[in-house]
Amino acid sequence: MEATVLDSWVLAEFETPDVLVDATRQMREKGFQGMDTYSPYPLHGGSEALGLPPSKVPFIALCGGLTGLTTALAMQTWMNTYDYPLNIGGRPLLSLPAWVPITFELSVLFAAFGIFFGLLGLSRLPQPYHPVFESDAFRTASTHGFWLSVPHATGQDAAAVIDQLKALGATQVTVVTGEKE
Amino acid sequence: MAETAATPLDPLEPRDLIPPHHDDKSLNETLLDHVWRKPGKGWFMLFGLTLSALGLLVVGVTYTLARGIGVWGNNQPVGWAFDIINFVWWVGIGHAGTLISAILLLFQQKWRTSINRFAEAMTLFAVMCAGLFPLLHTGRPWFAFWLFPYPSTLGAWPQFRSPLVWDVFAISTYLTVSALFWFVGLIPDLAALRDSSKTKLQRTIYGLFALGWRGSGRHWHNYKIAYLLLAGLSTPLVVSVHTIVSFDFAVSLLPGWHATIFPPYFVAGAVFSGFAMVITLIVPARKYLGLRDVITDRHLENMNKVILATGLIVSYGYMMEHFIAWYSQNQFEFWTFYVNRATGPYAGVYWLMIACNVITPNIFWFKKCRTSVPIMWVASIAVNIGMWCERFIIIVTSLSQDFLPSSWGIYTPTWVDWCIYIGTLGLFGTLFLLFLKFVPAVAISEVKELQLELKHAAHQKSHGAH
Amino acid sequence: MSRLSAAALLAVPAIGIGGLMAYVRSPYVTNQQMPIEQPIEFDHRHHAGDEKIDCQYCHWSVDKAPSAGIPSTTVCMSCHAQVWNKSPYLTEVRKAFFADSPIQWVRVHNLPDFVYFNHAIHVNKGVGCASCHGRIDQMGAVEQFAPLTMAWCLECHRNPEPHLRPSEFITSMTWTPPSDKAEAIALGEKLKDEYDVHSRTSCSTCHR
Amino acid sequence: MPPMNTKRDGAPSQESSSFALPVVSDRPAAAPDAVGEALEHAAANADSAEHGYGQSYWRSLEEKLGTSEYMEESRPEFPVGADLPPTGFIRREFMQLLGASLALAGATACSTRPADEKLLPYTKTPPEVTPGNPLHYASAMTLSGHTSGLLITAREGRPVKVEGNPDHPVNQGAACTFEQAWLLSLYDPSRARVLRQGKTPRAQRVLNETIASLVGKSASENGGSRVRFLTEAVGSPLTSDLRNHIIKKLPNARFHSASSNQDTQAETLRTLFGGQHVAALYDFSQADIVLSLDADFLESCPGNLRNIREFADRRDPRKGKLNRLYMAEARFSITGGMADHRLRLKSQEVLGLAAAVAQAIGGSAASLAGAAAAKSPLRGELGNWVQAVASDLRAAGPGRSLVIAGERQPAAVHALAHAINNALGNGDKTVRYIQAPIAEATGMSEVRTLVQDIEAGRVDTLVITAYNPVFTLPDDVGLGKVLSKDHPARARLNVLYTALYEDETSAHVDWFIPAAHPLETWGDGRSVEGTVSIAQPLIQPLFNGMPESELLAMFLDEPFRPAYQLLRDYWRGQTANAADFEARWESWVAQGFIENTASNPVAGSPDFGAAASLVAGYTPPASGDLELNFVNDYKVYDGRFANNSWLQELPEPITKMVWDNAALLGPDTAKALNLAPGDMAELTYNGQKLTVPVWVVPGHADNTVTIALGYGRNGLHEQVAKGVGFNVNPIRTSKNPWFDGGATLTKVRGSYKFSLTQTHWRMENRPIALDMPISELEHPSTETQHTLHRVKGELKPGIQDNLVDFDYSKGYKWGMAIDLSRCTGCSACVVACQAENNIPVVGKEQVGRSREMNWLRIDRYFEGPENDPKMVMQPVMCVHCEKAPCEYVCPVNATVHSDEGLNDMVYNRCVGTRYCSNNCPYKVRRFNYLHYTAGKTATEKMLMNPDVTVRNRGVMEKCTYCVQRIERARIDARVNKHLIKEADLKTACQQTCAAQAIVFGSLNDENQLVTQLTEDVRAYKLLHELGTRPRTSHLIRVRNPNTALEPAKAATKEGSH
Repeated sequence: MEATVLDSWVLAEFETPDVLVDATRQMREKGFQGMDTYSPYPLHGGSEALGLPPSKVPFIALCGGLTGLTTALAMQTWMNTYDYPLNIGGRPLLSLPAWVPITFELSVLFAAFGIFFGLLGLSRLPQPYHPVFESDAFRTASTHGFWLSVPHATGQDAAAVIDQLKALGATQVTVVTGEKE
Repeated sequence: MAETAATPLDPLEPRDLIPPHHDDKSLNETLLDHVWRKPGKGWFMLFGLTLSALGLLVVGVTYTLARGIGVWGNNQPVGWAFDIINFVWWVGIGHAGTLISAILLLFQQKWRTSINRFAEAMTLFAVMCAGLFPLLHTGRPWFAFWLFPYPSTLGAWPQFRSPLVWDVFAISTYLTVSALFWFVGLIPDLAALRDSSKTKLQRTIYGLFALGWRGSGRHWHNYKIAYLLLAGLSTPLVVSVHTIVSFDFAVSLLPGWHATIFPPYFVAGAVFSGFAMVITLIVPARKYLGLRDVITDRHLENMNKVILATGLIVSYGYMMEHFIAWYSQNQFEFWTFYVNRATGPYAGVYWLMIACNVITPNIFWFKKCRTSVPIMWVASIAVNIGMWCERFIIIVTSLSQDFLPSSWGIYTPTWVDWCIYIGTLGLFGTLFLLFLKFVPAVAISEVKELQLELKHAAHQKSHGAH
Repeated sequence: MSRLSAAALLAVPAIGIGGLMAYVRSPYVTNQQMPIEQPIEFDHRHHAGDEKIDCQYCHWSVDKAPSAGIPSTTVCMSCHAQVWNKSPYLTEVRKAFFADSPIQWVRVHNLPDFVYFNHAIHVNKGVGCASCHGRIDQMGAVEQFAPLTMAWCLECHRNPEPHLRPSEFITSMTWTPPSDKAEAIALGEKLKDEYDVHSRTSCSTCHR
Repeated sequence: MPPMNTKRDGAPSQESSSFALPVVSDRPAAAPDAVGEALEHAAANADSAEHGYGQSYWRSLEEKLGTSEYMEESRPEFPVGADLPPTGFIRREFMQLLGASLALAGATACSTRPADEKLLPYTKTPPEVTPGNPLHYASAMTLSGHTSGLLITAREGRPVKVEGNPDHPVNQGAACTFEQAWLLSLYDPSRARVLRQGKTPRAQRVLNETIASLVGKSASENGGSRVRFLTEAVGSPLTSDLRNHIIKKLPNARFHSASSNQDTQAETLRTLFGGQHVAALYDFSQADIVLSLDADFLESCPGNLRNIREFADRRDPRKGKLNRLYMAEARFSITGGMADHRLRLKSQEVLGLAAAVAQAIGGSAASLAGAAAAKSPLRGELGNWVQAVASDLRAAGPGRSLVIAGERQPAAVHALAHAINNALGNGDKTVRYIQAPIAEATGMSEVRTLVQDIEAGRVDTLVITAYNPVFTLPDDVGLGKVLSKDHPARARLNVLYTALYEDETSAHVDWFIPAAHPLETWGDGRSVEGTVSIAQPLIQPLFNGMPESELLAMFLDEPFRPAYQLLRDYWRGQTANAADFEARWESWVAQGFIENTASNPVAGSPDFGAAASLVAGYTPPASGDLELNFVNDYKVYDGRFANNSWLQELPEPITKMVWDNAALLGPDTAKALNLAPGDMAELTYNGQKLTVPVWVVPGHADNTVTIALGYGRNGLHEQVAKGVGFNVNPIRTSKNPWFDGGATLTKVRGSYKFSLTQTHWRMENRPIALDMPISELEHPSTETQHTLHRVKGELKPGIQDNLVDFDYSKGYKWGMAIDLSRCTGCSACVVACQAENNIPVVGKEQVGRSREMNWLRIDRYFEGPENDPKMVMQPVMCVHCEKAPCEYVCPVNATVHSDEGLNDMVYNRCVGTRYCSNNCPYKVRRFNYLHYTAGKTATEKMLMNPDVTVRNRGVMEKCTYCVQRIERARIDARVNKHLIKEADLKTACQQTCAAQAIVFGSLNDENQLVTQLTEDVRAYKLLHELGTRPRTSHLIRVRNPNTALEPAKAATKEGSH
C-alpha cells in the first residue's frame, strides 16, 4: 500500500436549498475549486452554481443503444442466416422484419446499461466508504440538510474558509479529513 | 387561499396535491415511519395470508416439475391456457407501473411522484410473477436456456423468427430496465434510510444498497439526466413489450389471434388493467400507511380517468375485431367471434369480460363514481377480473375451436392450475408487503423536491397576484 | 476500491459463463481421453497394430449395417482356439464361449439414444475408421478420440472433402491426406465426386 | 462342443429383405424343472384364501427363484444360438433426462460420463442376423377360422411389427387392425404364465402324466365317450389331423366348436348345397351394383381385406366406372359410411326388404320372397327405395351385381340374398361357391348340446381350447352355469382350458394351461378362400405358454413332439414326393403359405327349394318397443382383444369412442326417450335389467339400440380389460343372439363420462372433407366451383402468398396422397402408425382430456340431417406444409424443414412450448403432457421399434412421413448406388391400407403414383386457402348416387356456362 495521502474538506450546512445555491455560487466566484453540494434532492441551479459541464450520460446511452442495435442485427443474421441456415417454414433465411423486435429490445437494454453504468461511473459509485460519512451531522444531507464541501489542503488552517462560509449563512461548519479518493 | 384553490396551476394539479403542513424533515419522518416502525398486526396477518398463498405456488410448481405439465388442464387443441393467460395478465399489470412512472415523468405530470415508487414496485413484482410462466409452461423447463443465444456444442441457435424468442428478450429487457429504473429512483431514498437508520446493521445494509450516495451536486447532475433518460427508454419499452406479447398471438394464423389490431389494443388493455391494479392496491395501502396526505383523492380520480380512457380503447378493440370478422366474411373468423365466443362453451366468460371491461369503466363518466373510494375499488377489481377473462377468451376460446371441427376440444383447469395462479398472487403479495416494510413506498426525495417547487410556484403566484 | 468492486461485479458472471462454455467442451464432459477398462484385457495395439488384422475382420457389419458390430465370442475363438489357447488372459473368453454367455464389454462410444448414426453409409462414402475413432492401433484400452458433439458432426457434414479417403484405405490407421494442400483439396474434391457424397444437415438425417 | 471355425462367422447369407428362415432349435425346449419346482414350492406356501395367484404366492415364488423377473423370462426369449439380445445396439431406452442434458452439452455442470453401458455380443452370431438391420419373416394369424398371411419384422430376435404378407392372396400386403395389434398381446405382461391345477402350479410333466392316464383309462373303458372338446372353428389342417387322431384313439369322444360369428352363412349354404360344407366368395371387382343387407363387408377384419381392396378399386374414377352400393342396416357401420344410399331400418326389417327386392327381381328369388314377406312386412314408404334398387340391379346385367347378407341376419335373409344373386345371374361371377375351409358345424347350438350332455352327467372331461366361451356366449347357453362350483354335474367334471389370459372361463376350470402366443409357436391354417398359411414363431415363448397343438397331441398318448415337429410331420405326410419335401417346406415357410391350396369350387348349384325350410323355420323376433342389437366390436371383437391397449385406445371408427362401449341410439329415439349422450339408462329386456350408459349416433335407425359385445371384462389377470365398458352377454339369448325387439330404455339418475377423440361431428360448411356426386365433380355447380376454388385455386405470389419458394426440384420431394373415395375409415393405418412409431397409449382419462397421442387420426364427419346423414372419413396426419406455420414459431429450431420438404420434428431439441401445436391449423401435433412411456416392463420394451426415438415427457411429436423408413431406404439405395425405388419405400400407414387409400413417394418423379394422384382432378390441399402449401393432398370423395333416389343438383347447368 502506498503512503496514505490525506484530503480534507470544510463542510458547511445551510438552512435552505436557495441559500446553499447562493453560497456555492459566491464561493466559486471567490475562486474556490472542487467544491461540491450535498442535498436530499437536486438543487435548482445547483449544477450551474458548481459550474459543471453538461453530463456525458446521454452520450454513453447513445453509444450503448447503437451497440445494442448492431449486436442484435449481427447476432441474428449470423446465427440464423450464415452459421446454421435452416429452412424455417419456407421463410427467407434473412428475415429482417422478424429481427426487428429483438433489435429494438437489445438497443434499449444496452442503452439502459449505458445509462446505469454511466451514472455509476461518472459518479464514481459504488463507493461504500467516504470520509464525509464520519461526520454525524452530515447525515442530514440525505434527509433535510443542505451542505457544501470546500476542499482544503490538509494540515492548513481552515478558519478563513469557515468564516467565509459562516458569512454566507452556514448554520454549522466542520472539517473532515480522510484518505484521498 | 380559496382563490388559489379555484385556479389551480394546471388541471391535473389541484391545491391538495400535497398539503402544505410538512417540511422536509417531517416528510422524511412520515414517509420513513413505516420502515422503522414494527409492522402492525394487520401487516402480519396479510403477510401470513400471502405466504400461505405462496405455499400453494410451491406445491403447484413442485408437483408440475415432478410429473410434467400434464397435471394442468392443457390439452391438444388448447396448448396454452392458464400459463399464458396469467403471463399476459401479469405483464399487463406490470405495465401501468412503468407508464405511471415514466410517461408521466416525461410529461412532467407532478402528481406521479406520490405513486410512482409504488407503481414501479408493482411492475417489478408483476413481471417477476409473469416471468415464471414462460419458464414453467415449457414441457422441459430444464432446457429453457436453449432460448438464449449461447455458443452450444450442438452448433444450434435459437430461431429468431419465433415470437417466443422475442418474448425472452422483451421480458428480460423489461425486467432489467424496470429494475434499473426502480433502483436508480430508490438510491437517494436508500441514502436517506441509511442516514436516518438507528442501528449499525440497518446502516450497513441500507448503506450497501445506497452505493455510497451522498447527494453530491455532481451525482445529482448526472442523476437527473440519467433518470430522465431511463424514463424516456422505459416508455417505448413498455409499448414494445406488450406489442411483442401481443405478437405471440398476432403472428399466428389462428382465428381470434391473427389480428393486426392486437398491439395497440393489448397495450391499452395493459394500461387499463395495470391502473386498475394500482387502484386495487393503493386504496388499502394508503389507508394502512396513513398516506392520505401524499396519495390524495385527486390522484385516485386521475387514475380513474385513465381507466376510463383505456377502457374505451379496449372496447374499441373488441368492436373492431368483430367488425373485421363480419366485414371480411372469413368463415373461420366469423365462427370464432360470432358463434364460438358469444355462444360457445365459454360464453359465460365472454359475457363476464364484456360486463367488466366494456360496461364497468363507463361508470367513471360520473364524478361521483370517480371520487368514491369504495366504488372505484370494486370497479378496479372488476376490471382486473375482466382483463383476466379477456386473456382467457383470446387464448382458450380461440384454441378450443379453430379450423378443423374434428380436433375441437374443451379445456378445464385443474387444481394445479388454480394453485399456481393463486400462488403467483401470493408471491406478488408477499413481495409487495416486504417492499412496504423495507423500502419507502413513496419517492421521498421527489416529494420533497416537488414540495419545494410547489412552494416556489405558490410564492411566485402570490407575488404575481399582488 | 470502487472501480475494483465494479469490475468484479461485471467480471464474475462473464468468467462464469465463459468457464461453463469451456467446461462443456472439455474432455471431462465429452468423455474423451478416458481409456475404458474392459472385462478382458483386449489390446488393440496388438491385434490392429502388431498383427495388422483388418478392422473389418471383427467388426464385419460396419459396411452393411448401422452398427459396426461387436464380434461374437466365436470370432475370438476362431483364432484363440489355435493360438494362445491356454493363456490365462483368455480364461474369461473361453468361459464365455463354453458357457454360451456374452462377454460384457463396456461401451466406449456412446451416442445418445436419439442420435441415429449409421456406420455403413460413412464407410461406403469414404470416411475412414481412424477419422472418428483415432489411432485405435495405438490404444491399449480404447478411449473416445473425437468429442462426438453435434457441432463436431456438423463440421464434417458441412465440409466433408478433407475427411474423405480412397476406399482401399478406409480401415487404414496410418493413411494421411497428401501433405501438399492443393493436392489434398483436389483429392477431396475428386473423392467427393467419385463417392457421390451428399452429406446432409437436415435434422432428420440423424434425429428420428 | 461346437466345431471351431476359422472363418469369420456371420457373413450375411442372404438379403435382409428376403423372408429368411428363423433359427430353429433342434433341441427340445428344455423343460424348466427349476421353474416347476419353484412353482410347487410357491403353491405350497401360498395363502389358500387368496384368489388366483395371490400376493403370498408370488412372494414365495420369488423366494425360490430370486426375482420376479425370472418368472417373466424363465425361458430364453430368443431362438437358441442367439441367447441374449445385443443390448448395445438397441435403442429402446428412453431419452433419459440425464443422458439428454449431457449429450446436448447443456450447462449441466455436474454430469460427466454416465454409468457404463454394456455391449453384449452374441456368442455365435446367427447367420442371417446383421445387428442393426431388420429381418422379415412370414407367419400367420388365425381369427374366427380365417388364417391370414403376415410378414413380421424382427429386430435382433424381437418381433416389432406385423404387416400383411404381400404375396398372400387375401392380405396382399395389407393387414387389419386386429392382425397388427395382435403383436402387442405377445408382450402383454398380464398374459397367463403359470400352468396350474386348481390353485396349485404344476409342471408340464404332471399335466402330461395326468392326460396320459386319463386317455388310457377312458380309451379302455368307453372309447372316450365321456370326453368332450370345445374348440374354435377349425381351419387348421394340423389341428384337424390331430383331432382325427384323437378320434381314432378315443372314438367316442366328441368335438364341439363355437365361434362368435359366421354360423348363419355356413348353415344356409349347407342347406342350399344338401349338407356340403360350402363357403361363398364375393368378387367386388365385377359388381357394378352392390346391395348389402346388413353386411359389414368392409369392416377391418382379416377375411375382409380382399373385399376392401376390390371395393376400393371400384370407388376410384381413375380405374373406370364407379360401382354403386346400397346398404340397409340399423346401426351406422363402416360399410354404411361407404354406401351411396343407406337405408336405416330395424335389423328385423331387413328380411322384409330382402323379400321385397327378391319379389321385384323375380325368378327363383320370388318364390322364397312370398313366405318371407309375411314374416317381416315392409314399411310402405320403402317401396320406392326397393324399386330403385331392383331396377338398378337388373339394369346392371347378369353377373354385374351382388347382394350380400350380413352375418347377424338370420338364414332366411341369407337364403334370399343367394336367391337374388342367382336370379340376377351372379353365380360363378360375383359370387363363387367353394368348399368351405371350415368343414364343420359351429355355433351356439353346438355348445348347447354340450351343455345338455354335461347336465345329464354324460361328461367327465371337458377340454376347452375355444376363446373364453363362458364370457362370449350368451348366458342362457348355460356353459357358465354348469361349470360353476354349485352345479350338481360339476363335481365329476374335469375341465382343462388353455388360453393366453386368465379370463372369465379360467376362473371355472380345474386345469389352466397358459397358451403360447401364435408368434411363439408353429401352426397352420386356411384363409377364407382356402389357401394354407404356415405360421412360424418369431420368438421362444415368453411366458411358458404351451402351443395348442402340443396340448392336443398329449391326448394321443404318444412320445412328446414339439409343435414344429408335429407340423412338419403332418405336412411331410401330405406331400406325395418325400424326397423334395425339405425344399418345398423351406419355400412354404419362407413365403408363408402353400401355393395352389385355394379351395375348389363346389360342384352343383344351390337348391332354393331347400331354402324354403329356412324361411319357414324362421320365427321373427318380438317387434314391439325398442329393437336391441348386439354387434361384435370393431376394436375388441368378441372380447379377445380387450386386453390390448392399442385397440382399446383406437377410436371406434364411427363413434370415435375409446375404452368403452355404450348403448347407441339414433337422435330421434334419444329425444323421444329424453336421453342425452352420457346419460345412464335402465335397459329392460326379456325380464332382465341392466343399467347402461347411452350415446347418440347420427344416422342410427330409429327405435333400435346397438350395444357392442366384448366389454365389461372381468378376467382374473386381464389388467387392461378389467372394468372397461359393460357386458351385455348376461341379457343376450341364444335364441336371438344378434337382435330382438321388446327392449325398453328408461332414464335413470347419474351420468357417465365417455372419452372421445372427436366430439364435434359437423363440418360447419367448411370445405374440409370434400364429398360430392361424381356428376357434380364433372359438371360443378357455382357453389361447388366456389368450394373448389377455395381448396385448390391458385395462390398468386405477391398477392395471396408473399413468401419466396424454396427450391425442391432436385432429389426427392416427398409427398403423400390420400384418396377419400377409397378410405373406409377402418383404422388399420392408425394401428400401423402406432406400432411403427412407438406411439404410447395414454388411457381413457387422458383421452378424455383430449390428449390422445395417435399421430394419424381419422376424422369422421356426418353431413346432412342428423337422423339420416352421410358419413365421410378423412385420415389426417401431419401434411408437411412447405410454408409450415409450426416452424416459424418454434423458438429453438426443434421443428424445421428438410431439404426434401419434410417437416422434421427433433424431439431432443424440443423444450415443449406447444406453440407449434397452437399454430398448426390441422392440429396434428401431439404433446407428451406426462411421461407416457414410463413404467414399461422389460417385455413391453421389447416391442419398441429401435429405429424410432421413444419420446420423453414434455416434447412434441407428430407424423414424420415415417422418416426412419426413408432414411433406411436412402442409405440402402446410396450404398448400392441407385435411387430409392417407389416399391422400396412405403410409410407404415400406406403399407397396411387394404384400400390403398394412402400413397407416398417423391413428387419429383412423375412416374410415381403419388405424383399422378397429386395432379389428379380430385386432388386438393386441406385448408389450402391458408397458404400453408401442404405436401399431402386429399382426393375428393366421389359418390355415385342413383338419380332416381337422389336427383342431381338443379344448378348443374348453370355451372357449365
